[in-house]
Amino acid sequence: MVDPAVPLTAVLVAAGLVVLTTVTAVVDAGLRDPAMRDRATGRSWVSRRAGAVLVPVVGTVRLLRQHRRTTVAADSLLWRVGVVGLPVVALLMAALVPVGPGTVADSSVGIVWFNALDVTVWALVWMAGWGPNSVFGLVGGYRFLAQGLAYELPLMFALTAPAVAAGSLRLADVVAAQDGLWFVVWMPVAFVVFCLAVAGFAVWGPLSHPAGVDIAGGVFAELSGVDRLLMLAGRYALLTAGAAIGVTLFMGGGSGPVLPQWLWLAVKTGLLSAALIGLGRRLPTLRADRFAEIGWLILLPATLLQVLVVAVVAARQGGG
Amino acid sequence: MSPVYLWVLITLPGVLGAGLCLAGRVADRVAGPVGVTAAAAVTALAIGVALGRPAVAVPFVAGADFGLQVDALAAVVLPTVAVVALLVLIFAAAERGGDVPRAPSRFFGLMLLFLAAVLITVAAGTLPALVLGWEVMGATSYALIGFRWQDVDRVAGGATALLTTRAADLGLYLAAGAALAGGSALELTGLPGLPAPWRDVAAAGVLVAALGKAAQLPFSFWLSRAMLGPSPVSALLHSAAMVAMGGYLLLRVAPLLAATGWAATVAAWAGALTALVLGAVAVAQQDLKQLLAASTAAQLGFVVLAAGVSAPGGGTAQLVAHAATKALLFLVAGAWLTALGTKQLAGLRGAARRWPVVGVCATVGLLALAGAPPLSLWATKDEILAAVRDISPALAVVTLAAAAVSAAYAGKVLVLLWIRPSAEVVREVEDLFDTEEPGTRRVPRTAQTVLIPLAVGAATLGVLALPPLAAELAAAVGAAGEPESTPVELIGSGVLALLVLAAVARWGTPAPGWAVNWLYLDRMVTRLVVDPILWLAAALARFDDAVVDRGVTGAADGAVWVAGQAERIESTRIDATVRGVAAAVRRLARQARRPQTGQLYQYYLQVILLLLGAAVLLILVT
Amino acid sequence: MTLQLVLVVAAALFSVGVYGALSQQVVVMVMMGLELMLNGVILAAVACYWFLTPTPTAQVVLLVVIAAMTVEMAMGFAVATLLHRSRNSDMTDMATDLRG
Amino acid sequence: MSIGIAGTVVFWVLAVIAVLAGAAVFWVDSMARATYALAVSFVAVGIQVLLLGLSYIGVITVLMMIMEMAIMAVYMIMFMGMNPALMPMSMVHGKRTAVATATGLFLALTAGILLAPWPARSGDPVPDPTAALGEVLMGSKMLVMIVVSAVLLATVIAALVLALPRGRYDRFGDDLRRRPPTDPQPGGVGR
Repeated sequence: MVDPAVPLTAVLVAAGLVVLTTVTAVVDAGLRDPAMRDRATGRSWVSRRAGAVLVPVVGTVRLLRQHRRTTVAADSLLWRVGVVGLPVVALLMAALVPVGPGTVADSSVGIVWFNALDVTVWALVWMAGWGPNSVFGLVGGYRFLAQGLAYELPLMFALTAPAVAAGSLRLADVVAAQDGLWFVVWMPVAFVVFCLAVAGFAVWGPLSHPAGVDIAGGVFAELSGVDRLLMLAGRYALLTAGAAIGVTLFMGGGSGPVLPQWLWLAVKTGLLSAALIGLGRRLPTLRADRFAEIGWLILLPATLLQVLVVAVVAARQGGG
Repeated sequence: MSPVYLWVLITLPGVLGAGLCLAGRVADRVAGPVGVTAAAAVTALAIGVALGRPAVAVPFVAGADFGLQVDALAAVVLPTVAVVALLVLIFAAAERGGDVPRAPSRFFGLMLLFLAAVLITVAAGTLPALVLGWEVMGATSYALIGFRWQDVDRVAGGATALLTTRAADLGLYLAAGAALAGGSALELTGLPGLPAPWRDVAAAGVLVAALGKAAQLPFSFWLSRAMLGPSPVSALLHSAAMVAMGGYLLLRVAPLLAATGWAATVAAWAGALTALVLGAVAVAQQDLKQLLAASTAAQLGFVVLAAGVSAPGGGTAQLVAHAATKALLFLVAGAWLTALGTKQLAGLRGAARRWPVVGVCATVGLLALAGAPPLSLWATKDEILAAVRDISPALAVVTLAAAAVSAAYAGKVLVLLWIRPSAEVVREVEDLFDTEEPGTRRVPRTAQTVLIPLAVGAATLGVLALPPLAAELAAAVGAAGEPESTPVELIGSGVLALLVLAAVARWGTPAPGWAVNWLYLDRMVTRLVVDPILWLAAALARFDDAVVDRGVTGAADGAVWVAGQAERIESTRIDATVRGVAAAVRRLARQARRPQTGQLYQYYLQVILLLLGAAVLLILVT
Repeated sequence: MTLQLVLVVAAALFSVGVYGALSQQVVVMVMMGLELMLNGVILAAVACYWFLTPTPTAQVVLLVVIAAMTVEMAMGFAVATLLHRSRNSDMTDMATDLRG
Repeated sequence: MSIGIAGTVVFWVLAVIAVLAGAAVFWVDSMARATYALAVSFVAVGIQVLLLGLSYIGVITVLMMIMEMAIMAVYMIMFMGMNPALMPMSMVHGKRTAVATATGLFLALTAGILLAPWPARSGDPVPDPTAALGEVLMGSKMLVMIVVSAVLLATVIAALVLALPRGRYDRFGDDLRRRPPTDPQPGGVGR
């Protein structure tokens, strides 16, 4: 799958992008971790800033040093797969994104690949919840599946819209098709649904019910040490990778004046990630059962209409 | 003159009449005004079309139009019918006792329908139109005669009238069939031009139909029974309309009768004999309406005679004058009946003195009937007599005798009406009051007023048969050069009438049994026609029971027997076969149930084995 | 790598699926056996596409197979849910209403 | 057209994984593991499909099967109510027959595969099979898609009818006029 012709720089850019934003996000998370907060609240401004900068380092080190918590009759195999799987899936998503010099994994059905990867998250999150043989974890896993059923179908149609407009499932073609007008302009519904779905598979913001505080963190409840670090990193990585795909699908990818393509991509991805993170922090969490009805009764018809509009426009333009 | 008026003339009374009949009791209150208004409109229209003489025709049945035309004859008769109908309806509307107020809506509805039928008959130019009018006329006359349907004998009277005239009407169908067979377009004027046998058949048919309608011998008896109807009905039906239509038809087809050679003679003799014999019958009657009925048949005998001797001018004049006269007399009889409750002559003794207007009018009518100069029937009868005189002396003698007889019965009534009764007689008379129905003891002013124009007509319509009008009328109806009566003849017949009147006043009249009972015609018909037909029907019924019914029953029995045989075969052989098949199927089904274990994996196993077997089979085959 | 070898792999998958469908008592496990059989069918169909007739029609066949799997899963889950609700059991041995 | 040596190696490794994971489905004791073993088998076959040039079908297979197995796991746990990895699971009947049938079937199929006179390959794959599939579906094979869509709709309805414990009369009352409906779990739109 990996095209050997793609320059190493592309791989590096993609991976670097993900790692960079992931670290940023972990810093952000660390700042809000109650355990860490004390260190960031020094009396002087300097000590506060210094503490803030040190927080992620301290937090990462702390998690790396931590012993794994063990539970009775845990299904370790599935648990490990779920935990490790998330960052891996995020990296695979990032590999699909056309960065400046080329694409790491340039597939003719890139959009479908993205979809398959996001479905893989279902299995992984559920495994992470199931593995420790813990009630809260399993409840979180179930919530994720219920939520997934609600956002997945709207997401599929939201993905269909750019594909129809571009007349191709290849992400690079989608970027090329946005020459002049970003799809976000005339596919706002699809874009919003896409962002919601990104929040969904990253267990983030309004769709963080599977990791809700009412069930002590849900799928994160029994995680500790390096597992927790990986899972948290994977979560943010998914958010970032999702943002990168979103930029590719709806916001013109790397196109932009003056600056090189990869830099534009990074800037846009950073902005979208920041927007997702910031909004996610400010929006209340939706219960999974409520979101199920919203997904089926509002989002699905809305995206269908969006696809209809896009299809009519594309057909009038001569089949894209 | 637009033909539209002709259509309006016949449809207006027809539609209004049907509407009144259908509305029933609801329309009772307005029925009288509606009827009178309609009749007035019809009168105006009739006068209009009589002057304008339009003719219309629309396709009706294959090969024949529904044709209406107003020729000279119709132009005279149409207004007559309309005027008489108008006056009769006014009289009926004014009546407070008697039959009409029981169901005014039905009465006026039927009267208007009848009037429409008569108008069609009069104006008919083709046989289909004639038949249509003729039939509706017959049907409505039945309903009108049996107006008080609660009384069985009145309905029976209506039935007698209907059946008798219907039987005679068949002649009209015969005539139509003959005309068709003869290749005519069924126009009345085309009938004399038919080829020989068909022309004779047509003439015979028309003759029978007309004689039946006109109550000529031997059909006269139905008129007696028809007197059971309400008096206004009699006044219209037996003066200007239905009975007169028989005579009118013969006047219409006088050329046809003449063309055959024999039919005219038959008609002449039938008319003359009827005039004589029914006149004698009238003389013997003790009931005013019965007397008038017999006299109607007798007077129409003159019309028929006129048709037979090709004197349509005199016939038409007689028809019109008689219409006025007889309508007047029937209304007078009706007025007395309603007021005094009797129509027995004995009960009417001195009746003319009670209501002078009625009495004077009745006198004028009776004198006209008697043929006293200078009243109308004196002139018309003489004109016919003049025509007869040239053809056959024997016929002339009979006719003259008939004229004398008419003076006799008129005189008989006249004398009774004006008699100044003694006290004893008054008691007798008053005992007879209210024997037929409760009398009101009064004649409405409107009813009295209506009588006056009729009396004037009865007195003066004779001008139609006197110079100079007589020649013009004769020319108009197609008999120019018809012989006219000489002054001597006129004076002679007038003197004869006056002599007879005087004799009657002096010596009275005989009343032989054969005449009282209308020649036993009723009984004869019962014996000769009704009884044989009933016997034949009974015989046919027996035949039906004995032969046809037994055949059907036998066939049914045979079918049951065959079915029994089939059932035996079915229960032994077929049933056994069916049972055998069912048992075999059951065994197979039991076998088929064995693989159905309900265990899913066993089903899968079966499927796999089956598919493997199929694959092997496929490989082996290919 | 030949058609025959790939088809043998497909046959192996199919046979394992048959074993599962025949031996398992639990409805959902039976369904897994059926899925595995269809997995073999997919592999065989792709092999035929690649080695025999590389036409789009073969892809249509694959789509139909995938649709059949979907239908099978949906109806299987529905029946299993109904069975579980009404009998409190998910064993095929207890659902023998079709016994002749 | 060939997939190269590396591709061949990958293909056979995937083949082994697919068969072993398939066997593991009925071997492991845990419901969850059995389910995901099946998922692995499917993913392996999906990637094989990908290797054989049908990228769209392959990805779709992977997508569908992971999704399906994630749901199936839920049903497994729901119905079996089993603690993971604790209980040795052997809920089988007629194992001997099943093994015999499966083995016999495998042998028969193998014999058929090896003995059949397979024809030679006709033609080469088109450069873009995904687009070709789209063309065919919107053209000559449209009837197939129409039928499949009708069947899928019927499946949706039938499955809901079978599985739903409560109908509209339970929700909206006998006269269907109760507003809002009574639901054990209130939804998210306006309620």
